[in-house]
Amino acid sequence: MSAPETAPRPLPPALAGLRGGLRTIWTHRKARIGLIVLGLFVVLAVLAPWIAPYDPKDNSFGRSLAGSAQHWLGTTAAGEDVLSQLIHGARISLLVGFGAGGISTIISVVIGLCWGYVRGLPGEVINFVVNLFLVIPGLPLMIVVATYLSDGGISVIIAVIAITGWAWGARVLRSQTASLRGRDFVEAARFSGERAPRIIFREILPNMTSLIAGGFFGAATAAILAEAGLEYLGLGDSTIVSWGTMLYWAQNSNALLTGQWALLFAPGLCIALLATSLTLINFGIDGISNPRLREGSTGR
Amino acid sequence: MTGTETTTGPRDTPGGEAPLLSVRDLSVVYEPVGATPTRAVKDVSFDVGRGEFLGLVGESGSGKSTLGFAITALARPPARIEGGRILFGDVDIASMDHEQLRTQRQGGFAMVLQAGMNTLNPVRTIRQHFGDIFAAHRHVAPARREARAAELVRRVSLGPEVLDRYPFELSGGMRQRVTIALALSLEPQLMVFDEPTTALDVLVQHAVMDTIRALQAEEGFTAILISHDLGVVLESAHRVLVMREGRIVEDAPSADILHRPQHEYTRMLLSHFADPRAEHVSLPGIEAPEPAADGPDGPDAPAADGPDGPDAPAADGPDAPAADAAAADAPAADGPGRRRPGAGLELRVEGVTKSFAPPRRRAAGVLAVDDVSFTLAPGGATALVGQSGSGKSTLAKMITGVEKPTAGTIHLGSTSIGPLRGRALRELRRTVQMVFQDPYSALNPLSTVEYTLTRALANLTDLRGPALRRRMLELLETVGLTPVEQYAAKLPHQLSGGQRQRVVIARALAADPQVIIADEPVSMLDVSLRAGVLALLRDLRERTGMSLLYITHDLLSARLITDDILVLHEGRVVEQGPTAQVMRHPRDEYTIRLLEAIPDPARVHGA
Amino acid sequence: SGCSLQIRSRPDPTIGPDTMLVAGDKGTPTFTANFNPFHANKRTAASILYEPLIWINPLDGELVPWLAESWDQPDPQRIVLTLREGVSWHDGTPLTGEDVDYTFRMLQDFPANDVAGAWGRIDTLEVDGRTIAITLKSPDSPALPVIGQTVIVPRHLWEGVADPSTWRNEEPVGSGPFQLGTFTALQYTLDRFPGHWQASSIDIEHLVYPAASEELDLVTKGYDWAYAYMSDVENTWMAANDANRYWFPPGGIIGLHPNHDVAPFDDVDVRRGLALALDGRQVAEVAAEGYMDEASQSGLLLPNQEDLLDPSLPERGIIGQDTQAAIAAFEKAGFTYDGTTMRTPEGEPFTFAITTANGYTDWLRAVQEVQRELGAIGIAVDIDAPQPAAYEANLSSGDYQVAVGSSNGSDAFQGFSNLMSGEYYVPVGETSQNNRIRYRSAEADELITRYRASVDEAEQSEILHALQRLFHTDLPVIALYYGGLWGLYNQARFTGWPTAEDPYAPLQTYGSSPLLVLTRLRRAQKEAS
Amino acid sequence: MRYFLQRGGWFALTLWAAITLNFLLPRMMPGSPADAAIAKLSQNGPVTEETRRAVEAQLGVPDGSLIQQYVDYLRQILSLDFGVSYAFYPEPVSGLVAQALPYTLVLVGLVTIASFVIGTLLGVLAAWRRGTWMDALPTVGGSFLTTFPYFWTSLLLLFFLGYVAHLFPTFGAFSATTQPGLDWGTVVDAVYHAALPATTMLITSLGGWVLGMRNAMITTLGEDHVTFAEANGIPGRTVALKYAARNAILPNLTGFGMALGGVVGGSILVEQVFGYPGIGFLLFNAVTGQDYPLMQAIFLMITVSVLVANLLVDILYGILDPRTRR
Ligand SMILES: Nc1ncnc2c1ncn2[C@@H]1O[C@H](COP(=O)(O)OP(=O)(O)OP(=O)(O)O)[C@@H](O)[C@H]1O
Ligand SMILES: Nc1ncnc2c1ncn2[C@@H]1O[C@H](COP(=O)(O)OP(=O)(O)OP(=O)(O)O)[C@@H](O)[C@H]1O
Ligand SMILES: [Mg+2]
Ligand SMILES: [Mg+2]
Repeated sequence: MSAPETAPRPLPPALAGLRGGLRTIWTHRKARIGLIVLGLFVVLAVLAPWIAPYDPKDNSFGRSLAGSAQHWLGTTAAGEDVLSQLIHGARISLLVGFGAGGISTIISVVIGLCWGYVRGLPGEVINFVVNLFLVIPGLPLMIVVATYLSDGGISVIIAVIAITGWAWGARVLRSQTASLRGRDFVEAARFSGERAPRIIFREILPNMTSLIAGGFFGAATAAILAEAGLEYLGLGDSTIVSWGTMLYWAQNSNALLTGQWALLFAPGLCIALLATSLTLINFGIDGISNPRLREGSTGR
Repeated sequence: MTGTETTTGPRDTPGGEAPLLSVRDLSVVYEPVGATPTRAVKDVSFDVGRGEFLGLVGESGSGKSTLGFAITALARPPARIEGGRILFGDVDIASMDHEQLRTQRQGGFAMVLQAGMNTLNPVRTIRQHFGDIFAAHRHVAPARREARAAELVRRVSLGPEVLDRYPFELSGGMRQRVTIALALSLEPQLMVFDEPTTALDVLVQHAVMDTIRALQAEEGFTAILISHDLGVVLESAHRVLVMREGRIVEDAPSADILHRPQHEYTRMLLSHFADPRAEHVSLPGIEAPEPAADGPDGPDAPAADGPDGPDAPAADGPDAPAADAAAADAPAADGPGRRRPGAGLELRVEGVTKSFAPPRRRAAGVLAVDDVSFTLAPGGATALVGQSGSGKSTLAKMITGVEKPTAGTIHLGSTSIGPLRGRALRELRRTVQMVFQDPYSALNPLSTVEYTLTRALANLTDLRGPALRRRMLELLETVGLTPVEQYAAKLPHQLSGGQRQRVVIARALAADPQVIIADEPVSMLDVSLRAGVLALLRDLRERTGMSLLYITHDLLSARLITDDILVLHEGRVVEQGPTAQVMRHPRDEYTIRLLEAIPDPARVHGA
Repeated sequence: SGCSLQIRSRPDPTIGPDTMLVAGDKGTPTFTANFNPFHANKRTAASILYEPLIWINPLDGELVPWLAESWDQPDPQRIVLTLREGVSWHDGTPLTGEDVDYTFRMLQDFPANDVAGAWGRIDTLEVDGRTIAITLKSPDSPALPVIGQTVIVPRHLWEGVADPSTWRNEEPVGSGPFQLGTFTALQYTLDRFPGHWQASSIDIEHLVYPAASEELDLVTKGYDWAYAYMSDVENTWMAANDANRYWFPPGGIIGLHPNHDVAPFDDVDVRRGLALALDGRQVAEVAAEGYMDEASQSGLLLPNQEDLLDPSLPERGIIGQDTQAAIAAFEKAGFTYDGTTMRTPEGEPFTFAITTANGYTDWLRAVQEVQRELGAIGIAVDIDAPQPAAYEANLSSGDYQVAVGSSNGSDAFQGFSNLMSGEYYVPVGETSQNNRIRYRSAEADELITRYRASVDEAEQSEILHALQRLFHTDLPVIALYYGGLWGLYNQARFTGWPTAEDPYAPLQTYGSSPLLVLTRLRRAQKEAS
Repeated sequence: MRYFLQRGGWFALTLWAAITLNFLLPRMMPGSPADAAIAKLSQNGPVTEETRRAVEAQLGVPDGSLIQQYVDYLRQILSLDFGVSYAFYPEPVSGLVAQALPYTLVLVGLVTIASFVIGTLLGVLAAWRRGTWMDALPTVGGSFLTTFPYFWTSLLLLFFLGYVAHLFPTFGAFSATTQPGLDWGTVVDAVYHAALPATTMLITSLGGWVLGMRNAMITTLGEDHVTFAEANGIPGRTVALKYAARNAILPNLTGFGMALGGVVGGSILVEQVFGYPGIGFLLFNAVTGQDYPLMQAIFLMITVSVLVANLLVDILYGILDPRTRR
């Protein structure tokens, strides 16, 4: 379509909605804190090679040193700089959080929306598959899949977490889709000759942005925690530098016994902070999808 | 500013005693987090005397409910009472603490909420609802509670067996009655009814209003009836407050409102009343075809003529003049190859029946449509009327191929619609289109008008590129949304209800359909917007020659734009014939009841 | 470190001076009563409840007479053992040749119990009184330690058992210096067996085995004896108690195991290039925090097996890092090095994957160091770390390029043979537990056959020297550093522990080691009690 | 009737699929049970071919085609005989599970229920007193604690309260010298040992329930029937509990069902850190030891209990929500 441009066009609605959404999140006090913390972590991750004082894998320093001017948080049992590892670890956690969170969100969106839209046997089949994934125990399944795919590095962890983590989201999205499906504009789109995929993804999907965003941040939080758990159990890729592997190595080298405090304390705290920031953002998103949840008091 | 002036200063009430409720300079503001505050009620003052029946009318969003909540001390954040006083008897309700407020609910003021369907706790039986209230106030001795509850439901014309039911086991009308009975159990001095009948069916609405009127007369409580339907209010209330944009613009006895309306807004509201049974029926901007019109085709019906009396408010600018604009622009909108009247296909419905599987185990199946036959001639307009659940929408769905008939056939020209699937069904959309009931939900809130129309055009026509966009703008012009460029870029929430419905109609027109099915296209719109949309529909039919199946429970609008009518009752056609004739001389008892149920202020206050 | 929270051990004051707290059995996390000494999942203490014919020192393979008081190998195909007199079972029944006979018959009938594979070598076995005469299937002098390590079980109690390979033997009756005391799911105890043939040299009354788990526990509970790799042992174990000591002798060689069926690792110049490019000392430093030494390419555990070492090997067989020589070796193999990238003869950058097992942290550290050092001469190494089971499966079936592995133990010949003998060769895809590197060398096979046929110590020693030279020049595996035997002990209550100066046994808490150690330990405060 | 048949049919199908998945999943893992056993043995030195053969013979490592194994497996399930564990050979799987299950049921089960009850009550309170500290504390505090990695919280508690302050035992479910029985001393001992793991699980799971209930409750509080109840002067407590909470709890029941069903799976990380002899620990060992029979039995137990818990919650839902009753 080459329409003659007459007036400056307003933002496409999806973008405008996003901007509006961001503004709403920002006005939410808790969510704002969350955004700021997340932003800090992102900056840390992106600029890690420049911010970090050393290469995180450089093991040429003394072993298990206490904090000092050279090594603020000391060194690991292998002689690596803890601070540098911590800074670089943000990359993995963010990657896993956004990667696995993103993938599982995409899966749950595709499946949840189709599930909510179709009726009859296909719906029952999807219901069955989703139930299966809900019923199969999560962490054990993750462990089995992780052992099965154990030599693929971080991408495998992302895949494992995504595969095991989408079902709940799909279920939530389904009920929302089913209710949107009953709205007239969906029927109207059908009367406009739209086909099912376009109705699902162009008409219904944008109306669930906040729900999906909420699901995404929830999934990202879960993914970050799951990655740390897997790494800690030694079922991940211990060659990478992530907060999870830091804890794994810390535990492995008796950081508590040697007084390598930072080594055990800092990565856990970082995980908690990052996850908290995502949860705080979700407070704001909850407010978008359910205006009643916006801050305020009930007057009681 | 006649209205506001008349309400300043205390006013003598019918009984001559001190007013029961006195509202002074009340302002209420909504302050939602992260959004701009809305002042919903602005400097409102009025008094209500003991035993008075006061009406409160105004269009949607004018602040009626907000006012109702404020005076019953139920305003909750984000609402905030910004200023003014509410005196109940001698007490300022702002000075009451939580517990005082709670205890005075008994024998004080009660409120029956809008959307009465949802005001009952879904997991408690009606008996438990009564029990909770009795336990909260202890104004009925435990031994008498059972009998009192039974008596109360009897007062609202229900049997004692409802006490053991859960809300979902009751129909909407029954629930609304239960709500009223619960409010009554508080033995209040003041009862605020917030649109007690809006969500209900015409016949039920009629019955519930009768109950309220009778109760008020018997119990003598003071009543405030909130409604957007001036007819309903005028039928019941002694005095009427007219509200507009948060202010009270007129405050006068009902008879005065009816006969000597002061404010132009009141006049506008009144102008949208007409009796469908009359010989000549017209509303601002639209006039019913003459009853003598010879045949269903009626292309010779007079076009909308002359200025339309009191105009629609300025807020909905493009709506009101739309009919004229469309009429004036008719030749321009007529592109090449546009069909002329009579060139289309005939829709034949023959012995169609639809039954649904029982919704729950052990329940009986539903016979939604039962052996319905009729013919919609090319260019004709037929109304399908009947109360809620009579099968109107189901019939529409079968005609559009969304549902398949259990028995019988539907033909459009020579095509049988029943067996169509997938691709063929999409093809059908080029000839049969639908205008949806609720313009607020029929448009995707995230799609611009341009997108909505463009998609329909791209899917249903062969137009592409600039031609497509041209046609899109043309459609907007056809439905009177000018300047077209400006409207094309808007999102639904930037449009009024009437404008939205025009977009919905434009979308239905995209494929140049030969049959348009309009399922209650104006029932969700304020009166002020209805006439415009109706005029547009009629006008379009006349210009393009498409046929119109108009589904409604509103007989007046059926009278205005259709030639023929079918009255549906429990899935069966009980009466059928030319619209004007059926309305003026109904034969079936059900049709008569439908006509009776139409609120008619004149009946009470004398014409 | 300036940490105020130094964890100190808190010995349980109720444990008497005659009682030893051993962190010897992990429990996962609780104990199941399984004292069948032939089971892989037996309780650790099963190895001291029952005794072998011959005690083998895991440090250097030295054979010590145990239930067999002496033995003889009249020719390479025959072994004659003489059973000790005066040995009795915990229930008082004397231990006789019949028990030995029963044990071997049982192993023959239930191969699942024949963990060492004795019947893979024995042709016939005759017991006559105290004499056990064994004929081997072929000339096989190294079969002695394999057969000799068999533990003997009492016939009178085992005979009635339907299937000794699935029997859990919950109330064990053995011949060892200790017998089972109490047993709970979280802890069991052993009591001194007064009727033991060495009872006079056993000074400890009770052994307590709690289901310990983590290093934190080891350090805090005040164990007398533990076996664990303890990171930063000086600041943890040693700092927790003034009497805590450690001794980490070598117990095996950790090296790179190239798959000889995969090019270019079939090329000795490539293997030499890899060996020369690596700094074993640095790898040991990184992998074992400097507690272990760089391994000798002789294939021997040094200094344990110093007396077996071929004196002609330069630097005691240690191949130091020599980057120039490494590059030269690669170039000899047709590789090219342009200062940044090592290219194969085909011109491709030389990259390969090293397989290690997930969770073996020291190996992982070692590989990471190897990766760094090879990276310095333009060789890119990928790390492949499947779970241990998958690692084992990959190695057995030859599904790897280069792996980290442990080889060469206390028995020097067995080490060479298991690794290099062509008789174990199977092609990639078939599985074998021996010679997983798929090494084939006529010279090695010839030396191994000759050794088996020899009962002459001097000849055996000469053959071992030749094997060491072959190991050194042909580099079937590239030795990196020694795997340690991580002994931790406390000398406050018991003395006489093995040390580097008196390396009579390693400090393993599992296997037969404790049999010897427990007979040497003395109470420190005998008088006081 | 049709409804029940349909429901039962899907239930059976899901169960069958889960059972089949339980069969396939372990077998998809690379390496065999023997490999896992050898990996464990080889930590004590190189393992020879002879040893491998003995180990394989001992474990009776599955042979026969996959189909044959599958048939055997189904037969085993029908006869509720799960065979002998590989990792704990020759312990029967049923014995191992029976030994571990009580600990997990008591620890994880009680904590899950307590967490749901406390969390839900706090959520009700938070929503009812919205905007006050009674809202902020449980909501923000709860969700902050929820974001802590489980095992990390466990480690910190273990270290400070266990090792540094010596307030709590650091390992296991009872004292080493206790012979587990049903006397008072054992119970006290067990509670003492369960205190730290329980605390960890409680504080890390509470937030979820608080938040879920609070949000549902706030939504319900905005509904008309609550406003109407207030308009009728029904006291706050009744409105909060019988009107708002009663309805708001319904959506949370599904989550509770899942959690309850997951109880038998134990809590791998927590049990691992505290050396708690429950199913989670057992499962972890089963997985790392490629113990097919044990894994299958535990997985089966988990799937069945999740399914059954969901069924129970459906029934409960029916009792609490009259709308679903007919
Ligand atoms: N919770 C709220 N938050 C913000 N604004 C609100 C809220 N409730 C109502 N408003 C706004 O207050 C104004 C008055 O609303 P109110 O519900 O009183 O109208 P009404 O006259 O009852 O309309 P209707 O006939 O549709 O019920 C409207 O503009 C509406 O948008
Ligand atoms: N999909 C369906 N399944 C079962 N019953 C249905 C279904 N759709 C409609 N019905 C039933 O068929 C009857 C007719 O419904 P229909 O929607 O056609 O009524 P209507 O005249 O359009 O009412 P309204 O004025 O409320 O829109 C009703 O009793 C309704 O409950
Ligand atoms: Mg209202
Ligand atoms: Mg309808």
